Amino acid sequence: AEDMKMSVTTSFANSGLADVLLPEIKADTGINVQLLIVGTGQALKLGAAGDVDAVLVHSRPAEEKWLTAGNGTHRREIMYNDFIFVGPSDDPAKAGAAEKATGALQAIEAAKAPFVSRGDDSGTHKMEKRLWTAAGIAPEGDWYRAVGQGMGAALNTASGMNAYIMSDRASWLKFANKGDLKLVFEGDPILFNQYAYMPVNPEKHPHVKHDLAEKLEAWLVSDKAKALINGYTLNGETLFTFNAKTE
Amino acid sequence: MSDFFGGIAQAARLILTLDPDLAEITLLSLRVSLMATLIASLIGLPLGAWLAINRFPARRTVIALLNGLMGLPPVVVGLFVYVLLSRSGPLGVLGLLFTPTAMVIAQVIIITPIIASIAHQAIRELWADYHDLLISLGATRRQRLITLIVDGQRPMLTASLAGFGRGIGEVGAIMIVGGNIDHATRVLTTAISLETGKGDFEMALALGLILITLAISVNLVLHTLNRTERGSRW
Amino acid sequence: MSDFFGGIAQAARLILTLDPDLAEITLLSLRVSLMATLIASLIGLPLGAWLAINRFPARRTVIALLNGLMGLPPVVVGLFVYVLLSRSGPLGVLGLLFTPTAMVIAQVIIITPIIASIAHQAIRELWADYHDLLISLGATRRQRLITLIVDGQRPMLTASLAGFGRGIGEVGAIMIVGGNIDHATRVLTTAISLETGKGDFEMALALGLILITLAISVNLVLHTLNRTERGSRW
Amino acid sequence: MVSWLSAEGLSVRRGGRTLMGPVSFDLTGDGIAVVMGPNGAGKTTLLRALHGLERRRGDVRWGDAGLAAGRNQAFVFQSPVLMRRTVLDCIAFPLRLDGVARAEARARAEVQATRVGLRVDLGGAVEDISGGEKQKMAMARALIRDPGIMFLDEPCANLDGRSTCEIEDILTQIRDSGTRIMMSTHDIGQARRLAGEVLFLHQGKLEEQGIGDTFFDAPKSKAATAYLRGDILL
Amino acid sequence: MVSWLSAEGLSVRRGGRTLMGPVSFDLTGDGIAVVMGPNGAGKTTLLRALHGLERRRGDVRWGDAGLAAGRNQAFVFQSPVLMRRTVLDCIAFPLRLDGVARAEARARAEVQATRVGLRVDLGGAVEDISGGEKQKMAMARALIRDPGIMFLDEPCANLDGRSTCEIEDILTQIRDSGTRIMMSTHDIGQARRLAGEVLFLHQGKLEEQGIGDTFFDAPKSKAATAYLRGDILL
Ligand SMILES: Nc1ncnc2c1ncn2[C@@H]1O[C@H](COP(=O)(O)OP(=O)(O)OP(=O)(O)O)[C@@H](O)[C@H]1O
Ligand SMILES: Nc1ncnc2c1ncn2[C@@H]1O[C@H](COP(=O)(O)OP(=O)(O)OP(=O)(O)O)[C@@H](O)[C@H]1O
Ligand SMILES: [Mg+2]
Ligand SMILES: [Mg+2]
Repeated sequence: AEDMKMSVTTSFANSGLADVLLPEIKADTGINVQLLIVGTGQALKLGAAGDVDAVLVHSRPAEEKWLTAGNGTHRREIMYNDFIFVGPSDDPAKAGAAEKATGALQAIEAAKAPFVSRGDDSGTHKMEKRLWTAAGIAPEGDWYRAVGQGMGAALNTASGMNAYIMSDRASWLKFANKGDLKLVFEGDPILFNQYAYMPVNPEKHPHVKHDLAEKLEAWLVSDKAKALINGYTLNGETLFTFNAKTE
Repeated sequence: MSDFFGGIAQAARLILTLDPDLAEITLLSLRVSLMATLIASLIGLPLGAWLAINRFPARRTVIALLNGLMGLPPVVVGLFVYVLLSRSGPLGVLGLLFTPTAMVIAQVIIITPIIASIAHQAIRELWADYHDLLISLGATRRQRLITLIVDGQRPMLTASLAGFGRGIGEVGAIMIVGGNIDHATRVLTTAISLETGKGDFEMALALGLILITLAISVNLVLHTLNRTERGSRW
Repeated sequence: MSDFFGGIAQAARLILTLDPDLAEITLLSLRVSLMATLIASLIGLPLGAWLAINRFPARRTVIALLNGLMGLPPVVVGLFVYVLLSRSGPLGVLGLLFTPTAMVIAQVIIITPIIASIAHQAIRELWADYHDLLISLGATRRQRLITLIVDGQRPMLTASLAGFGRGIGEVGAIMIVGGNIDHATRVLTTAISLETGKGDFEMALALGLILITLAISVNLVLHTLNRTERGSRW
Repeated sequence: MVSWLSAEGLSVRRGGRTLMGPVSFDLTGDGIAVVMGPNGAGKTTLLRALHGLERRRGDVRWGDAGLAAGRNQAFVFQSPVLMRRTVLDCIAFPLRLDGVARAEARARAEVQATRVGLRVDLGGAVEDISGGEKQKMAMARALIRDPGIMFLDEPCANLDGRSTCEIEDILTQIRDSGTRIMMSTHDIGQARRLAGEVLFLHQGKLEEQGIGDTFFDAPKSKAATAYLRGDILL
Repeated sequence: MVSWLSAEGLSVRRGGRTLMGPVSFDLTGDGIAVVMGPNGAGKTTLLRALHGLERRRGDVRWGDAGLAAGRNQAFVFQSPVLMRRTVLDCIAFPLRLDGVARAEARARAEVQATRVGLRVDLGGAVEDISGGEKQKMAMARALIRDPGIMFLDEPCANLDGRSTCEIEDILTQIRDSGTRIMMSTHDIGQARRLAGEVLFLHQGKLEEQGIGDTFFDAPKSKAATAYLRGDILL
């Protein structure tokens, strides 16, 4: 088997989907995909430096900037999942009653209920910031805790503080240290979270295994991948929705 | 390499502009680690000295244990303290999780074995020299301990400084129990982690340089203060 | 607390079932840290001894520097090594990034100052005892160094073990340069981080217990091997 | 006459070897008891065993219960134990253990330094004085508590003639005021001048016990006869 | 007669204080040069300065260039330097520095041990022998290289009469076969027996330089006269 390296965000790895896909990829293509599980910024950085062969992240503006800089060949959307709001089981801010995601945030802000922000410029954090802006709020104050950690660690912190937090659904479902937290809000289409696959540019880094990256891409958009991704569930819930366009 | 040189420039810029955020996290770093070093020294120095002068059956095992504990992975210590302090944990009512106090507790656990172990090594030598005299003079156990600690000031200082070094550079534990909360529990090392995750290696390296400079300065200051007092050997 | 007891049970289960993944990462942990300790000892022990016996103007500064470097934050070391080994870095062509070799390099940087500093402290005492004799006998600089290292075996061992402890419990640096790749560069500490991120504290604590047990065992074995040789003081 | 010190089957073993003994004796006179014997005969071991510094077998009985108390005994070691302190603080140390305030202890230490003829910078490090001066320091340190019994192990070995006389004067003087003295020496002239009773050791055994002049003029054992002549001994 | 050793304005200062000197002398005879003087007079300092162990001022000239070489000189310290080795390995150590194979070095060390009358377990730790035996060990170690010049600082202070004789025999013997000897002693009888030339020091100054018997029978300086009488000195 040939090795190739792909940097991915923690939310993808923590979901458990990788454990399902990687053995299949190896069986079908002979590629042994080695995952580097890091923050979004670091994932892109590794790609830009030529230390990985492809990246799989979820932060469109950052991805486009990265492509413009000539770091990758192209961007291929693979699948999406969605973000949810998690909070204390008694939902003191009544965020669960909101219609829209922005409404939930407004409720939290109004109640000055503790809210944990990833605060690390990751895809998730950028999405959260967009939502605050959309809700017309510049969050600050004692209740708003920017922790600067990965998804799992931030969930641990929220669990410890019994605070609200925005998470991707997969990380939440896989998360074992829920404590008194529960899912309080979900379903607003604005919360959709697109994952995209980008091979590193072989013109910039001639040593990258571009052929393997292309082979992997072909597999990722295949029907087999579609079946596996759409069929992956946790506690009966579907986590990811395949949406690659097959040209 | 450009990240590296960029880091140096960045560090200079941050320091020269007296960046207030930087000042805040630097001070917290110092506060937490100095406090932890103080507490750990109060436990570890006497413990190391005690181990050096007392003979008991399990002595060798205890010392190996202590040395082994030097390898305590910070993350595990962090988890352990988290489990203790979390609201569902036995000490949850104190509400210490995600406070500097929790970070101090975690660091104390990490650096006490280091301080004790180095102190033990040094005091063993001193005890070999002083043994006959102290026994002959009928010094009580307490007096033996105190005498060795007082006369072993220099190696004790080294032990404490090693602990401080370990503490101030530590991130795994304080990340978990402190939470790296902006303006509350963010210190230099957790900030470095954050910048690394963001892919801003320049900033991370800059903070790292500042941290190292800080650690070296504390060492220089303490060594200078300590040496001016006495002669060449002690 | 249930996490804690669950961790103990989990650790027992993993060990008793000889979990193959566990065996793999445990062996890699040992391999990387032992190799790093070996290399760091080969550098740090002579360096510490050398600093103890040579007088030169910047000596105090160098020692403070060394002590300060004990506080090198692992993440910063990791970044530094990353920047060196990255494809776009000066040593990129070697293709060492995300390999155990890279992890060894990072650990060597982290633990060499620790080993050198502890060795320095111990050798200083020995040198005070041996100084007159060695000078009188016309021992060359090299011979002085060797004599002190040979006769200072025990404290040297402690120094190396302190380095090993630091290495095996370290995570920040090897996470960055090793990448925590399953079946390639995953070791105990990075696995612990991973499980912590998943919120699976039981598994994280279980791995932590295994790690600590390992560190203590290495200490016990080495101390036992070393003490059987000689008398009470050395 | 009642014996003030009696030993019965007293012996010291280390690592399976008998270093000294078994010896039995009664000391009854109120003169100075001098332990004599060639190098390696066991003089130091006997004195240390009586003082309680060696794990011993057999019985030791003190005529006066007060003498048995550790702090009522003083020991001047064959090679002076140097603390990492100033000369004055070394001498004052026993008083400090007794809780005497620093200023008073130092004042009394100065008195003792003058008494033994120690004319050095008392505020300097004790390591930095000459060999004979170190012996005087140890003497002053032993005298400072006004002990009920003093053990002296070759106390004048490195002293000049004049200092030796001074120390001998002090010894006879404190003997006259009731302090028990037990000492070893290789200086036969000194032994003759001071000895009330003599214990002559050879190869760990008590070859002869005698009374001062009688012993020196007409030793009974062959070994003692040869020793006093400075003759062959095996 | 050409001098084999001459000093011109030789002095040793430490921390602003003059410990010894300035002294000037020529040694011309081929007998043993004995340094005498009360405690603290500077005997040890003078010997060490000539051997090159103290930072000195002034001139020292060796008549024979070969004598100047460090490895052609041997020094027996006032208090023996103990290495953390066995008695045999301590004695063999100078040869090991010269690159002699271990087995041969040990064999030759055994010869020297016998020569100085050291009858102990040579495979035991050197710390575990008696005071006099340590002095003999140091003597054997100094003899093993067959030095061109030997410095001895009160080499018989802790020896019994018979051992003292043996050492004196060795010294006269090696003197006769051409080895230069310079020694200090407080034993006036010994000085009389051995001295070819005498340097009498008092308070760091050379009070008198004389020839053996002439000096002892009719010292010229007041200080030496008083010293030889065992009299008051200040
Ligand atoms: N710690 C020890 N371990 C083993 N043997 C020892 C130890 N100390 C002394 N010995 C041995 O015990 C014997 C008696 O030693 P001791 O020191 O009592 O002699 P001593 O009569 O004081 O001789 P000296 O006149 O040389 O001081 C010697 O043969 C010595 O080698
Ligand atoms: N390292 C030192 N630092 C400062 N002063 C010292 C040092 N060593 C010795 N001295 C002082 O220098 C003087 C000479 O010391 P030295 O050891 O030469 O005397 P000595 O003639 O050998 O005496 P002794 O007969 O007691 O051995 C003494 O007053 C002593 O206190
Ligand atoms: Mg003795
Ligand atoms: Mg001297």
